[in-house]
Parts: sequence; C-alpha cells; structure tokens
Amino acid sequence: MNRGSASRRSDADASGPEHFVLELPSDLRVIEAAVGYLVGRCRAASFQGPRLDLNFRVGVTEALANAVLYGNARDPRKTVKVEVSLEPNRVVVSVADEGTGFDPGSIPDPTRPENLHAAGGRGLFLIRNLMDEMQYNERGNALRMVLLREVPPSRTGRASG
Amino acid sequence: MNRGSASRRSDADASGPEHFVLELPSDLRVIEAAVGYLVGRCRAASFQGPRLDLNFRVGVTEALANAVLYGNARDPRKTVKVEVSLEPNRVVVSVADEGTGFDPGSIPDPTRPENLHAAGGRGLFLIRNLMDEMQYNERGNALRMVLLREVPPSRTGRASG
Amino acid sequence: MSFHTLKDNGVVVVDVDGQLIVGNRQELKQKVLDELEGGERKFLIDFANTGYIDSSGLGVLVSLSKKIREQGGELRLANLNEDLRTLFELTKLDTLFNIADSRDEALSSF
Amino acid sequence: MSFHTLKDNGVVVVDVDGQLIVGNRQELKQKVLDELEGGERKFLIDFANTGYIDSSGLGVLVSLSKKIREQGGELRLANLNEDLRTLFELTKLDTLFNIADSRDEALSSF
Ligand SMILES: Nc1ncnc2c1ncn2[C@@H]1O[C@H](COP(=O)(O)OP(=O)(O)O)[C@@H](O)[C@H]1O
Ligand SMILES: Nc1ncnc2c1ncn2[C@@H]1O[C@H](COP(=O)(O)OP(=O)(O)O)[C@@H](O)[C@H]1O
Repeated sequence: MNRGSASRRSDADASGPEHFVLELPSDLRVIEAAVGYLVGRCRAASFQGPRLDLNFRVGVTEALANAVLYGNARDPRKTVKVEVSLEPNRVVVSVADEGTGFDPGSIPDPTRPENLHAAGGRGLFLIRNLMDEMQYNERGNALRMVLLREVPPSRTGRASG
Repeated sequence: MNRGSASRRSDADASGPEHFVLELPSDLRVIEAAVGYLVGRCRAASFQGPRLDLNFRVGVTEALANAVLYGNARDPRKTVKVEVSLEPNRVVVSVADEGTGFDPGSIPDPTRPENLHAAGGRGLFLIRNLMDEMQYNERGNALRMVLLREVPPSRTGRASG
Repeated sequence: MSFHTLKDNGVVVVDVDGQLIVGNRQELKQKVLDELEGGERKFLIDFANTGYIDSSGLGVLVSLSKKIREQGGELRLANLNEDLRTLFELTKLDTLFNIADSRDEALSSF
Repeated sequence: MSFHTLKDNGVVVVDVDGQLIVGNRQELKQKVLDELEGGERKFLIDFANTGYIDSSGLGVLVSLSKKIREQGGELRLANLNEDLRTLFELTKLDTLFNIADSRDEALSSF
C-alpha cells in the first residue's frame, strides 16, 4: 500500500505559492504534452496572452528539446526534470538534464548573414530573446529561465494585448 | 542559478538500489514514451524476457491510462506520478493520480460471456492477471503493483524463455 | 507507431507497426471504418510487426469486429506472437476472433 | 497536430494544423520532399491553423526552402499570425522567405 504517494498527491491540491514539477522520459514525443501541461497551469493562474502563448511556449519547448537531444542524448535511462514557480509577477522555469553540460558562451549568432541559411542553431537564441532572464548552472546541464508576466519596457518580445 | 536541481541530477548517477520516478502530464500521448523509459531502465538492470515485454509493459500501460483517463479525467492541471523500485528479484511500480479514487472491488469480470463483446473493461483485469500483486490505497487513486522477475510456479502469465 | 493498408484480392490488409495502445487506437479505428464506409467487407489485421497491445487496443478490435459483422463483413487477425496470444487467451478474446497463423493462411480461406 | 495537402493550380498547399515543433517536423519534411521528388515545384505552407513553431520547425522550413530552390522551385509561406511573425523577425528569417498575408495572395502571384 503506497500511502506516501497517495498523501503526497492530495497535498498538491492545497493552495499557496504555485510550484509544480514534471519528471519526463527523454523522448521528443512528450514535449508537446509537457508544454501543454505547463501552459495550462499558468493559464489557470491567470497568466495569459502572447507572453504565455509565444514567449513561454517556445522558450520552454527549446529548453526541453535541448535537454532531450543534447543533454540526455536521447538516452532511454535518463530523464528531464522541470520545475516551475508561478509567482505574482513572473514565472521561473528550471529544466535540468542528466548530461555533462556544455559552454553556452560558444554558440554563434544565428542571425548573422553567414548563419541565416543554417537548418539549426536558433534554440538558445530564441530562449535568450524570448525570456527575460536565462542562466545555466556551472556544469551546463540545468537552465533557469525567468519570464515576467508583463512586458518590461525595453525587452524584445511582444507586448501583451 | 539552480544548483539544487543540478546536483540532484548528478546524484541519480550514483549506484545503489535502483529507484526512479516520473511525473507526467495527464496526456495519453506520453504513455508510450513513459513505458519505454521504464522498460529501458529495467532492461539496463538485466530484467528482460516476456515478463518485461508483456507483463510489465501492458500492466504499466493500463495503470497509466486509467490514471490519465479516469483518475485525472485528462485535467490539464493534474499530473501522474510513477515510482519504481527495481529490487533483485522483483520490480515494484506505484502509479498515483490526483483523482478521487474508485472502488476496484466493483469491476465486473470481462471474460464472462455477457461481457466478452464489450469494448472496454479489461484494464484492471489485465493488471490483476499480469502482475503478481496489485493493491490500491484506500482512496483508490494510487495503485501499487509488484512483478517478480521470474515466473512464480502457480501464476498466470508467460514463463521466461 | 504507424498503420499501413493495402488491398489483396478484395481483402483490406492492415499492418500495425509498433504498439496498438490507448494513445493511437483511434487512428486504426478510423482507418478501418473509412474502408468499411467505402464498401469494403473483408479485413485482415496483421500483427507481425506489432510490439504490444493494451486493453484499449483489444477493445478497438472487438468494436471493429462487431461493426464489420453488422455490415455483413468479416475481420480476421494474423501473426500474433506468443505474447499477443497470451493476451487474447487471458481475456478469452481468442474465442471471439478468427486468428490465423500467417497472412497467407488468413487470405486463402477468406 | 496534422498536415493536410491539396493541389491548387499546380501549387502544393500544405496546411499545418497544430504545432510545428521538434516532435513532428520530420512528418512535414517528408511530405514536402515526397512531392518534390514526384516533380512538384511550387509549394505554399499555410499557417492559418498553426499554434506555434519552435527552432526545429523554423529549421525545417529553411532546409525545405533550400532543397526546393535547388530543384528550381519555390516555397512560400502564408497566414503567419502576429506571434509567428515575431519569431521570423527575431531570427531574421523574414528576410529569407516570401511571406504572403493570405493564401490567395500567395497563390495569385506564383
Ligand atoms: N542541455 C544541453 N546539454 C548539452 N549541450 C547543449 C544543451 N543545450 C544546447 N546544447 C548545445 O548547444 C547547441 C546549440 O543549441 P541550439 O541553439 O538550441 O540550436 P540547435 O538545437 O539547433 O543545435 C546544440 O547544438 C548543443 O551542442
Ligand atoms: N485511477 C482510477 N481512478 C478512478 N477510476 C478508475 C481508475 N482506474 C480505473 N477506474 C475505474 O475502473 C473502471 C474499469 O477500468 P478498466 O478495467 O481499466 O477498464 P476500462 O478502462 O476499459 O473502463 C474504469 O471505467 C473506471 O471507472
């Protein structure tokens, strides 16, 4: 009888600061469903508009795809852990894989003319431009992203409404 | 900087009794990938053969489907939590949803002639017959299943090899 | 997972590649019902390349078989491996279906 | 997500329903490459029913456009909503593609 698990599940219903977690298999097919879940939770906390539909959805999709493809290299024994804190003015999303990390400083700018025709290389760029903050841990296997609910005056990304 | 998350990820590499967890969105599309992950972990611990390919795969798929469809009623704000302990002679899988539970004693036998033509109603029956133990918590939202690695003498389910 | 359909001597043959489970059973159902609507009456589902089936997959087979019979047609199954046979036997669905060992066997006797 | 294809006056029109992302981009790619192999040269991808696109989706569009151009053909895009336009502008891919406001506009000028 797994009471521990059962009671933990009911705690999730208690209100308070919204914090939620996913732990996912390293499989590209789960990404759409996972992002759908996170967007649903945000929407339920009345976070909505293009900052959710564009900035959040695309930013989180990129982070999950990189965790599955590069971090865990699709290793079926590894998972991706997502932690979200939904605060009054912002949402903080952490995506951690079980990989050995990388150096995010070494990624070329995909908007330079010589890179414009490349099929890849736009993921981190989109995260950087759509999120208000993004930061890897030292190892490079955990990415923390912050998105403000309202457009800050001088950032790229669409205004609400 | 999310050090907490990063260091937790590296702990997972430490050896010891195998224990792993998934926390999944309530979406049928994640089930195949989740089962694939769990099977991969079991196989890596040299659990294999028809007890894994048939009994484990089908039993866990049924439990996940019920958690998504009935327990969480596909509510996009709810998740399904899976916990697996891989012990030397057996594997223990717990699947917990955020639903209000049900009374598993009230489910009719799908192999009775009058039920044989029904499209549904075989999930719990398969779990009961493919797993060596199955037990719900009192509320009925958390199912604990035990599968022995080797066929016990007097159980339904295929022998290894 | 993917489904491939071909016609062999008036029989619609559906190959199930991968799993037939709760996440994708609707696809198979729709494919067969479309053919039934289009006038086809003889169906063979070939499981040679199928990984596993869950209770939803079994349920789709039961309901397709019924719908096809209602139109005067027939559904047969072929190439169940040992694991899949165990599932049909456990659920007693082996008594409900015409299950052939091979595709040829199923086709020749239609 | 699903893709629908139709032919309109010699133009292959692909509707993208849902998301065009890392999990499904291969499907779109294969569909268009099959048509290209079959001799088609004019392609229009219509995003009227598209939810969102990620960097993999953008990448597939870039590589399809290149492959089509290599065969002397052309790929156009239509019906990008404001969010999708933002993505193309951020990545400067709006300079690479012929982007029409509507399907008719794209078709009439091919
Ligand atoms: N979580 C990660 N672990 C290891 N390497 C990563 C990770 N995320 C990104 N990378 C590296 O950064 C590169 C650039 O990623 P990105 O900008 O998303 O473009 P793309 O995915 O198209 O290559 C990847 O090719 C990969 O080498
Ligand atoms: N986790 C659950 N939470 C609530 N109800 C459940 C759960 N699992 C099963 N049930 C109930 O038990 C019934 C029988 O389930 P099952 O034997 O899997 O057959 P089916 O899914 O085809 O109905 C379901 O229809 C549902 O009412």
